[in-house]
Amino acid sequence: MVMGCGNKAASSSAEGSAAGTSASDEKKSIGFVTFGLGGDFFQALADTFVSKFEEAGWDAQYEDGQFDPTKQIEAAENYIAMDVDVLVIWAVAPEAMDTVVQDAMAKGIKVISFVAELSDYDALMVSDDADLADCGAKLAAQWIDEKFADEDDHSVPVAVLSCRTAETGVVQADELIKIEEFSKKAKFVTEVECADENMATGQTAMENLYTEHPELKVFLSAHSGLATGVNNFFTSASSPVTDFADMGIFTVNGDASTAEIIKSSIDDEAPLRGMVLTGSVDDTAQEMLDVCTGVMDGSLEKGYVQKAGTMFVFADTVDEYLESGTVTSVTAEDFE
Amino acid sequence: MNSNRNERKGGVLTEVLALKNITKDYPGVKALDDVSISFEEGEVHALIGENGAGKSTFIKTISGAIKPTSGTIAYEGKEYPYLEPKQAIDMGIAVVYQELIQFEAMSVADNIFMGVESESKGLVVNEKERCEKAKALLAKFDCDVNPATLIRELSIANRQIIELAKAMVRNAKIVIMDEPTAAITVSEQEKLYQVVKQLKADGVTVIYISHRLEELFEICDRVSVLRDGQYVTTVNIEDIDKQDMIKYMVGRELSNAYPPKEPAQSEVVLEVENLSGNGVEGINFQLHKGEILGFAGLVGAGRTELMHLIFGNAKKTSGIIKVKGKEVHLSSANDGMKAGIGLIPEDRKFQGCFIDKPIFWNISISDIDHLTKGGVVDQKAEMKLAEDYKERLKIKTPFLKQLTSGLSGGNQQKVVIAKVLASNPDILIFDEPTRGIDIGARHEIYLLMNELAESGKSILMVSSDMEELLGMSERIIVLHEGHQAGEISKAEFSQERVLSFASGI
Amino acid sequence: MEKANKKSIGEILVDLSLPILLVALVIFFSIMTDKFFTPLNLTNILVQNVHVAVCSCAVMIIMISGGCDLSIGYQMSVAAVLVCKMMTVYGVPVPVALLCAVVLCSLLGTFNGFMAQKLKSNTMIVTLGTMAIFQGISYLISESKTYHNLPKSYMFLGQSKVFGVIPVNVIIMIVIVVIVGFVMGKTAIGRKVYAAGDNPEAGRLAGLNVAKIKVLSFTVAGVLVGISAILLSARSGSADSSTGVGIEFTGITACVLSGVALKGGEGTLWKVIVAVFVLGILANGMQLINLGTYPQYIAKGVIMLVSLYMTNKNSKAM
Amino acid sequence: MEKANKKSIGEILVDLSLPILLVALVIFFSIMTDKFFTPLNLTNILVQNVHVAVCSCAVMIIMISGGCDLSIGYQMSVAAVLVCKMMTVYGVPVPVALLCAVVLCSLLGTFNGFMAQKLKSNTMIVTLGTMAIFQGISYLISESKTYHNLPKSYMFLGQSKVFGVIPVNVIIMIVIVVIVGFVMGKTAIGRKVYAAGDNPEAGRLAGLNVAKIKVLSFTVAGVLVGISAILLSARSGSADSSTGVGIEFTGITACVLSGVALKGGEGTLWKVIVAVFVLGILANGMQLINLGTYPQYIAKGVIMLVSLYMTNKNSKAM
Ligand SMILES: Nc1ncnc2c1ncn2[C@@H]1O[C@H](COP(=O)(O)OP(=O)(O)OP(=O)(O)O)[C@@H](O)[C@H]1O
Ligand SMILES: Nc1ncnc2c1ncn2[C@@H]1O[C@H](COP(=O)(O)OP(=O)(O)OP(=O)(O)O)[C@@H](O)[C@H]1O
Ligand SMILES: [Mg+2]
Ligand SMILES: [Mg+2]
Repeated sequence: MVMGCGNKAASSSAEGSAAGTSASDEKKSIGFVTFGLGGDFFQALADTFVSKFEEAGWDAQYEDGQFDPTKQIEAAENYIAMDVDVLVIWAVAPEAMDTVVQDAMAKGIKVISFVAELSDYDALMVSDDADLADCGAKLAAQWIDEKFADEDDHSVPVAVLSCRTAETGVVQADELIKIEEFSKKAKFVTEVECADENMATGQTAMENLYTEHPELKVFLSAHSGLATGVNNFFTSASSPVTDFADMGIFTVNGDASTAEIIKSSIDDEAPLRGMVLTGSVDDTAQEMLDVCTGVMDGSLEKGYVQKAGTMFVFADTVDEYLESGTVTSVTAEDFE
Repeated sequence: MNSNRNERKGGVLTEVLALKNITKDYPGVKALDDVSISFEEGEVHALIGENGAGKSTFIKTISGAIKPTSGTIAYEGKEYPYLEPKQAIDMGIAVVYQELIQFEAMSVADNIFMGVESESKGLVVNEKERCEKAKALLAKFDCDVNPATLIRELSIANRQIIELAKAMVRNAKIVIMDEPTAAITVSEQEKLYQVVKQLKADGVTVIYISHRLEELFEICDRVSVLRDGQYVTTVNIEDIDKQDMIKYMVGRELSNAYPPKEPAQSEVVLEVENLSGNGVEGINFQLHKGEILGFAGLVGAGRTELMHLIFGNAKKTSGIIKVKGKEVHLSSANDGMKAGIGLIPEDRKFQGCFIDKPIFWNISISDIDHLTKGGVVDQKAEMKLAEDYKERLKIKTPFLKQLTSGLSGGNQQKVVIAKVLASNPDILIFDEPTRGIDIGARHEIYLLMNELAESGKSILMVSSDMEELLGMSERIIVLHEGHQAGEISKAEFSQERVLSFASGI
Repeated sequence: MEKANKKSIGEILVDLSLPILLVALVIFFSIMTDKFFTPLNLTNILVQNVHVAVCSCAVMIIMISGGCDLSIGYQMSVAAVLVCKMMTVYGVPVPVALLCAVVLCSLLGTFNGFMAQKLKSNTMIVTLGTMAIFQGISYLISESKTYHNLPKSYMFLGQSKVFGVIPVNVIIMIVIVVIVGFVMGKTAIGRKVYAAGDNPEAGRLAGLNVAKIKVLSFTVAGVLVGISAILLSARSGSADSSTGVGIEFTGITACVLSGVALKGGEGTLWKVIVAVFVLGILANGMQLINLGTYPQYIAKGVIMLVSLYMTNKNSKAM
Repeated sequence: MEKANKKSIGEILVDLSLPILLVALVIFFSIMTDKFFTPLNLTNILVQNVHVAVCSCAVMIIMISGGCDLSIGYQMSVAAVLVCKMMTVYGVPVPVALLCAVVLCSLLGTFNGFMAQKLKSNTMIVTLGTMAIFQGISYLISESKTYHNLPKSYMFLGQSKVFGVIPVNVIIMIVIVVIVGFVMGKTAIGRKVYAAGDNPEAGRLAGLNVAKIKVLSFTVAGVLVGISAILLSARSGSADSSTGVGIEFTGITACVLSGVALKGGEGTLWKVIVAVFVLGILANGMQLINLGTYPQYIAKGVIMLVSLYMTNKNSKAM
């Protein structure tokens, strides 16, 4: 590879593959560099990943990426040192991983690029950030257009709460603020930039936003923490709004506790009405296992792309999600 | 050891406190070596000895500030291996420490009353009552500092007085004073003597440490002498004279206290014209080559302020400073050093030395640029310099890599002097140079000052020790509340004259 | 000498620099947007900073005693998730849960103070260590979950208003601030905390049990941190492991801006509270005038420097 | 007399406590997993901590001079994104870019030092303010983008190996550590930095230009931070606004664990470097033995407390 380290690369790649073959009789090992932990979804995915692979006879472990590219590189390097067979990376900044990915491949380690697309990979399990936000906007648009069918075009005020301190946040916020393109009725009013993705931040931002724009009906966010904060604002005892029938909050990447709120929104007890996710935790982990097995036994070509499904959790599907952890009844096609 | 004698004499009826076979080891030094001294009720018992003899260590043992390595403390018949500060306080022991260990950011009243049980009984602090009490206490020393002032805004002298007031407030049975007169002037000293006499009349035992031997004759009943951490003797004050005291302390006789000095040359090295700023106003004087010019004044007269102004460490508002005929504009101490001026500050702990650094380090720092080879510190040259000053100033230490904080007060002062001398300035400012220095070492410093003057350096000396000022200076300038009250030439020297100028009469 | 008692105009101005800054910000934002100076928004500003103010009291006490606690944020996090988990998952009654939060935090605080004494170390670095420990504990308890659906009576503390106007949590804050202000400013024990921070050696020689005072300061601060955790989680009606994290920085910033000395022994509560609201108004106002995130950082930094300049104008260089 | 010059066994043990801890960790992890004590992994540990070590040198210099810089992480961030943007977007040649990074950081550092002097304020709080400013600037430059596809010659600094064995960045680190160690330990200017930090007042009266020395310390530290930013971005082959953020905490932790005094005037470089690698080995080893994330936090905190205990065993209580 470009940055190959001369003869060293060749020799170590030989070592690597030797280790790989000898290991193939024994347990195969896999390391997962997560995006970050903290948040039910990330954590559940990491845990399910380990249990799925261990069931299938792998040696599996994950390491917290801490939302930090440097930390992710170090975690990946350590996996290379541990001689894992497969490395799964969900990169915070995919480009930052270039070198370490090349290193890993030079040593014969298979690299699975998860969600964020690395520059090189043996297999890619993609769910495009922008796509996901797109789906979120569509889910919101559908609700708006149904709910406010009788209103004038572009008359329903919508706000976006963003956190632009990471690239994903920027990409997704840019997608969400295009809500008027998806919905005939929606009118984009303002975007609030938050310093982080925490609930408390979302609530504070919403309090301030409300003094300025009490007319807002719909709120979009790419961060479930912020969305939950907005929901907390409206459901609190001191809330200026008590009737949520014509209000909606939509988010990207929530978890089971978010789904609980969505369930209560059916009776208009809360305004948080929907979220979109990249597949269920269980399915995703299963898909990972399939892809990894395929890559190892050579049944999948290098460069294989697995499109991750998008789950839509809202009034119609929330029960399904809460029971099975997945949503199959509604897919992206339904929103085309 | 002659502890029997003590017991025979003091044990008759009223021994209150006895330290028995106290030993205190520090790394490399035996600060106290099997010392036994007993104290009687209502006596004023002086403790004397050279710098580093172990006086402060001894009294710290009594107050619980340190734990002795071995030995016992007998108080009212009970024996203790060591005391905790709280325990000592509860027993009625109050201490004025040599170093001012105070709450810098708190008020005078807080400092005086901190930890006093009767004051903290109620939930709420009665600020007004406290201030009044504090005022009354301070009045005993003729000190009119507002009790609400923060300690860090006070001069060293006033801080010393606050410490004295603090010792008074607890109605202690034993009051220990470690060099209480080192930083205050004659008039406060008189007040202090009165206070000590009053305490004595009330049956309080006073343990008094001082290097000013004269004052002992005025107030003390007995004197115990320490030398090199060992007990030498205890005598009644009537049975001893100053020469004997020195002999006990130093182990030999000292010649004339103030050595003679060649008169100054006519060349003027420093000229100050109408200088104002930093709390002083309209100062005029000339300093000649080889001269020792004294500055007198009461506490707060602004002598220290004037010195800092001349040194460049404070901003002048008007006036001219000329060094060797050329006007200089000093905006920092750095400029002052460059102009050939060196300052030995009065406050050694905060301004004088780097207390947590080794001795050699302190001595070399002001001349560090000249101790290098191509920017790299020449350690041999550095150690040699330090060794030289250790010899010259008789700094008492086992090794030069010792931290300065482990030195006795007087020896720390010597390190500060060495530090300034090392930068080899032409004009030296000595602000309270002998504060806390024993009589032997004092003599060495006087000799050193004369030697410096005779070698062509000029000296400005600020001192609150009247005798020293009269003995060493060739002229004295007296300040009063920031103004120049008068100038006295050697021929007219007398304590009365200085005092009358100083008090503005 | 009585003159020394009266302050010069310069000193008074320096003393009042924070209130002046606060008023300046209020005027500035009122001019910039008519949404700022409205009852609703002013209430918002109050409510948003209740837990910060309570926490800053804790930070101040610790700093005055000569310490510095970097683990406060994760103490809050541990308390918030533990209590909310207890109430929602195990159905523990609200009063018990409240008590638990306070007791737990006071224990964590005591642990910090005690370790600092035992390890003979600077509290800042000790709490950097315990912070990591508390962080781990918080995540172990919460399993990265968010706890919602807290009991109504719990949320009452953070959300309801007396007479429909004055938020309950604001009242709680005021009560706490008054008590802390009184204890630190007027009582003997408060004075001892200042003394222990100012010069521990002098304190020891004056017969104070300095070690005990220092540990106790951490304990009391822990109680306040616990209350702060309750107020915050009750306001949002939920808690996760990010609850409260980073609040110690806001607290330390407010304290230092208001002149609490990092080396201990100095600090005035009302100034700390004003500083909290300077920071709070700044954050609120910047959103209202719709400043982007990035310029917000810069503006905040500049305001901090300006405030330092105003506070220290007359003091000596360090 | 000379005997006192020799250190007692207790003191030597305390002096060596960090190396002992380091060896203990190495032994522990080597027993736990055979993947730990391999050339590849040991190289990893070195390479992963190169930028931390260089940064810790900067932190140490500032702390010895009596300051504390919380903005170092964002200085790195600004430098990294600016330089990478210059190279990738504007095609600026690599040497120019390198120079820019170093000059920029030294300017930012100088700004910090200068502000602290001008505002007569504690450096910690001043840099808390400038940190926010730098943060804003970094995001304004990067617009939250990641810059990659850096020139080969730039990445060479962070990724290539001499003779195929010794990483270039490790060599750079060693050179820097040696230089800094030499300057601080052996030269007059180093001595002055210690003096300025130990007792600024006494330093001033001894004729040192304390203000200049303090500002200069920040400038020099800035140079190191710039180099650190280069090393980090060259290693990852990319930069975004999170590059380097939070590193000051690791640096401060390493410094304080190794006994650099928070009040200034004390510190030994080799101990700081050992402390950096203690933290580095801990992080690496815990992943290798597959310790869960949350137990990792706890373990890190506990190790920090243990190390404090070992370092301060013989010292006086504070
Ligand atoms: N903390 C310490 N560490 C090491 N040595 C110490 C320490 N304190 C005192 N010493 C040593 O103990 C000896 C006695 O010191 P001490 O302060 O008692 O002398 P002193 O009689 O009070 O002198 P002075 O008149 O100068 O105040 C000195 O040699 C000093 O160096
Ligand atoms: N740090 C300070 N802050 C405020 N006032 C001060 C400070 N230092 C000194 N002063 C005041 O300045 C005046 C003169 O100072 P100082 O007492 O040091 O003069 P001095 O003649 O050198 O007396 P001495 O050396 O005997 O203490 C006094 O009124 C004192 O209270
Ligand atoms: Mg002494
Ligand atoms: Mg003076």
